[in-house]
Amino acid sequence: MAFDAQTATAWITASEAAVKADEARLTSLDAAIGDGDHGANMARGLAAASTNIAERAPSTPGDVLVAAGRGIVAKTGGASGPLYGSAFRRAGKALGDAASVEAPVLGAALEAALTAIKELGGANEGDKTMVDALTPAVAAFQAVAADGGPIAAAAAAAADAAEQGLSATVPLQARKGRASYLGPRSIGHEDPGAASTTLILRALAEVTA
Amino acid sequence: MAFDAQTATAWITASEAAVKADEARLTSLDAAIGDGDHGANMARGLAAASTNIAERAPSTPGDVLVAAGRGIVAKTGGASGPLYGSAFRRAGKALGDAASVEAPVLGAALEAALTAIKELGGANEGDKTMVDALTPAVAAFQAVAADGGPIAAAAAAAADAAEQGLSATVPLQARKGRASYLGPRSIGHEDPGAASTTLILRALAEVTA
Amino acid sequence: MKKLINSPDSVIADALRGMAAAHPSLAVDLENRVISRAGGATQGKVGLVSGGGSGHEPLHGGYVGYGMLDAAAPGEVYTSPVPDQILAATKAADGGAGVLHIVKNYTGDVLNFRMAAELAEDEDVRVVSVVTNDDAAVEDSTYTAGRRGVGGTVFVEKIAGAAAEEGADLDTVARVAMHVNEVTRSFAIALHAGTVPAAGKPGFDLAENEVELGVGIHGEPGRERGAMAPVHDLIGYSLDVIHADRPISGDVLVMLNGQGGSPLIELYGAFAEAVAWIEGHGGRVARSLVGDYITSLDQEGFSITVMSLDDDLLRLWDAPVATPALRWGR
Amino acid sequence: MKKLINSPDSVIADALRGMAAAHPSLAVDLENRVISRAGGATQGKVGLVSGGGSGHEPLHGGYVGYGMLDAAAPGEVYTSPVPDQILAATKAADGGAGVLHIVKNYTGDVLNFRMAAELAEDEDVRVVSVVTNDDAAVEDSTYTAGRRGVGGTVFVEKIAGAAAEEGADLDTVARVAMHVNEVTRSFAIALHAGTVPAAGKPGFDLAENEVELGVGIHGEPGRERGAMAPVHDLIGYSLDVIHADRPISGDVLVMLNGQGGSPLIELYGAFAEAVAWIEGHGGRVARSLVGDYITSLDQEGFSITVMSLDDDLLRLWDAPVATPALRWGR
Ligand SMILES: Nc1ncnc2c1ncn2[C@@H]1O[C@H](COP(=O)(O)OP(=O)(O)O)[C@@H](O)[C@H]1O
Ligand SMILES: Nc1ncnc2c1ncn2[C@@H]1O[C@H](COP(=O)(O)OP(=O)(O)O)[C@@H](O)[C@H]1O
Ligand SMILES: [Mg+2]
Ligand SMILES: [Mg+2]
Ligand SMILES: [Mg+2]
Ligand SMILES: [Mg+2]
Repeated sequence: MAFDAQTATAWITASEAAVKADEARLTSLDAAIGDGDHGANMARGLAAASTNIAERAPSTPGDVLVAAGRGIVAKTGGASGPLYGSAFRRAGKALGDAASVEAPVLGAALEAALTAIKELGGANEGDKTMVDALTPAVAAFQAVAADGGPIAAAAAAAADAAEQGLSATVPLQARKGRASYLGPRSIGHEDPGAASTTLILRALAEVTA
Repeated sequence: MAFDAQTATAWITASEAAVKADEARLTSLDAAIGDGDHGANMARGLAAASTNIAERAPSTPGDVLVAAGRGIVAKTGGASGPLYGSAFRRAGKALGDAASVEAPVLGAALEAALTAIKELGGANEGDKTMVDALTPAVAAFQAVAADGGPIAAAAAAAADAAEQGLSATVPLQARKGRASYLGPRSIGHEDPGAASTTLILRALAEVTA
Repeated sequence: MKKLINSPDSVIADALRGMAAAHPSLAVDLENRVISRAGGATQGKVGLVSGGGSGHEPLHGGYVGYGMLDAAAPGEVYTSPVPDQILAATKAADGGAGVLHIVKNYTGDVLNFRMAAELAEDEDVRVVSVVTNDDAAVEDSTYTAGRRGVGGTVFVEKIAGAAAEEGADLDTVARVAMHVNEVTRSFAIALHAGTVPAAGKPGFDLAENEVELGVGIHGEPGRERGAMAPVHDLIGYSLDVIHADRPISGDVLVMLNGQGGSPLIELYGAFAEAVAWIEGHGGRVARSLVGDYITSLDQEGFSITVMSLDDDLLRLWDAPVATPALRWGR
Repeated sequence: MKKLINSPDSVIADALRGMAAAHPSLAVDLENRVISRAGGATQGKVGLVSGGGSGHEPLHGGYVGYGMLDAAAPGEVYTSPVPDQILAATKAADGGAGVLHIVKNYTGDVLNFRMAAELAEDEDVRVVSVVTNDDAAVEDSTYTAGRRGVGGTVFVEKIAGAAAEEGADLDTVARVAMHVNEVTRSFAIALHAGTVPAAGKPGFDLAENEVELGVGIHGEPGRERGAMAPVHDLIGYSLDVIHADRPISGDVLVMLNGQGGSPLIELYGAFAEAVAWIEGHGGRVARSLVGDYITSLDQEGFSITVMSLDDDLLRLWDAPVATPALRWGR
């Protein structure tokens, strides 16, 4: 199954649903080491992504993701708004104006998303941010794609890798974002942004399965 | 036993001790239908009475009570400061400059105290104030005194009557003081000022026994 | 109880030291517990004195300054000051044109101020007293202690202060003060009782779904307990009571006051509801205050005070004022 | 959770309606969520814009007015505003001399303001950003997000605002703002966490004998948990941290700020301790603010901010200001 505008739209819809279902968990992760708004931010942001897609009815998967990113930036606020917004926008741009793409191109788009987040936020792996979930996820996706695997398999591998990346954030001390203000007290908790990244990649695996 | 400067001083000391011992109870009575400071007010006021007596070393019971009253007015604040302060002052004045007085004169002094309170505060019996304890107490004291009874017996009767007057405040709706702001919600509680009046009269019975 | 204090006994003394250090425009007599203007009494001007229990900050000490009070006498927490203290404040405020006592209607305040006024007359200072009693929550009757003085006291202090600054004589200033009191009504609702430091626990307990309706400013229970509701309804209830007592119409001055523990973001939301209610009833909010102006320690809740404006009152309200808590025009 | 609100979703919209009604000196754009001066941008003057999450009232909307900000962009509770909103505030503040963005150092604020600045440049508005990071509780390092911007932001807004009002150009105003930030440090202690309306419960739980040391302004836990102590000790701890980071000496400006749920009487007592500490260390409190200036909803506790004064800073601090929350000199 190729990745077209309809699948891209379904991805955003599924992400929105996943975040809504887990909003309380994201919020309580953020309350522990941040300011307790990550659930609300992500719910608001992905709702705006959906609305923006519905309003523009883009016909390519690239335009779908650009519309999602713009919607997120425009309505989310906080750290996650610009970071996720830029990520989706840059992923969309990387898809170009193809009506549908295969796994390697989608993998390159996910890598562009990761690059956007790292450039904007200045975080590296190990800083206890969403980068810790997305970095291994992109690598896993690209590995499957490089082996000629289908998008479904690549996305499932990416979601699994993100999940592991999320778990790996627990023992880390945060160096970026609000959690960094807690110093050593940030140790022992999952990073909320890594948790939402995992949900979004799991949603990709679901809609492409 | 006649009522002299030493006995008058002992009365104030005993009142101070009684109020201190029951400070928390007076405060919680006041918290229920007032503002929760009656215990602290009475403790501060009677401590000031003692200090003022110690400083002036008055030689007549009249001057002892005047000194007590002045000390109370000067340091208590609230409703009870002027009311109790004037009551003691007027009682002291009623004793004149006798070195020692018998029951009928002390009875008249207590009546003067009651009059002072009623004049200043405008309360009548049944308004749920200290007047409800002091009115029957004065009557009981004077009844024993009129029958030729000693101060000890008169004071014991006064304390008992005050106690009954205190109980009788429970079903009343307050018409004076802060408790009046509660309207019907003031019903069902003892009046804190009636409770402190009872303590003070019980102290008189003790020191004259 | 967790509070930013050293001990319950030192709360007032510590706060007065802090006020003294924070406000060079004030002279704070730590011994007599009198807060007055640093420059001393203004010769030829009617002096304004108020006071009462502490715990209502910024009332009254925060309203000492140009255009408002000349001196304030803060008592113990929720306990009226004593006569000697009020006398000292009266003398500090006396510029030879007499002194107005602004007294909130509580037995203790009334009695202690009355005694102080007698002492002042003995020292040849002419005193006139005005008793504020703007609380619409309490039934008024000549057989009771009557209504409490609450939020309207702030308006009385501001407007009578402006009249005095304009040069009005003592009787005129007193008349203005009484007039303000007459055209002003207040009502308050508490969500969570404040804690008197010496008591160590809240004055009353409320469940998550309860509020106290018609509370005063001393952490006392209100006239009845009600169900927690959206602020739209709580404001509606309050203004219904005020309106029934004294119809709200025309131009009004409104104070949406916090009781000490409710944050400004909530007070603004409450004020929005008040404005909508008043406009819906044909009135117009011409002037307003939103914030903590007369508090009850850390109590959560609000009070709302509504005053009918006329041209004179508006002019006096708008006149310059320079106090720690209210300042404009200079 | 009991709050004076209609629903957690309407808190910001309701508060903005209230601000609009309470302050005729402000223009409140309810649609874009921008608070600006009613008269519009001052032509030829550098515009000052700040913003951030809501819940810190009176910051920032309460500081819009003569001598301080030109526009503010309030986000959701504790969530930075979005770029379009900041862009709208920037345009409202632009009088042709460029706009200064005053940004508290939080990843979200920094990123959203950066995006807005890029959008503004596209529309030919020159923007310079100053990031405040005065919180001495957080270890600073180039490998981390660095320090938080907290109470010092109020000083930056006031002093940079005065410089702009004097006619300084954009680079000069930015330099003044950065200088203020450099000579200012803050530290905060919480006794009871505030409750975000949407979360419905306090951000953290503290026992009766515990405090959070080194908290920020977003209801987050501090750098460590400590034992409850007299305010003398809490202030001493805070000033020790600040002093170790940047020695306190000479004339200083001090803000003893309440976090929203602590009453003024306590803040004055805390301020008295701060003055005693500073004088005991050879400093002098030449100017001060005591009250709620940058809050965390209904959180109980205080923050203390200390700035070193020089003649220029003193003149700019004393310059007239007329905003809802800070006003003197006019
Ligand atoms: N500099 C950064 N780079 C990458 N991710 C970041 C950065 N700062 C924060 N994040 C991510 O953002 C998440 C928090 O997002 P959110 O709670 O929505 O915003 P805020 O921190 O502004 O309240 C963190 O858990 C972290 O994963
Ligand atoms: N007008 C009055 N006449 C007589 N007693 C009064 C009057 N008002 C109040 N009291 C008495 O004073 C008591 C309260 O005293 P206290 O709590 O010390 O002062 P406050 O009411 O000022 O806090 C009441 O319980 C009542 O007995
Ligand atoms: Mg967050
Ligand atoms: Mg009382
Ligand atoms: Mg009292
Ligand atoms: Mg946030």
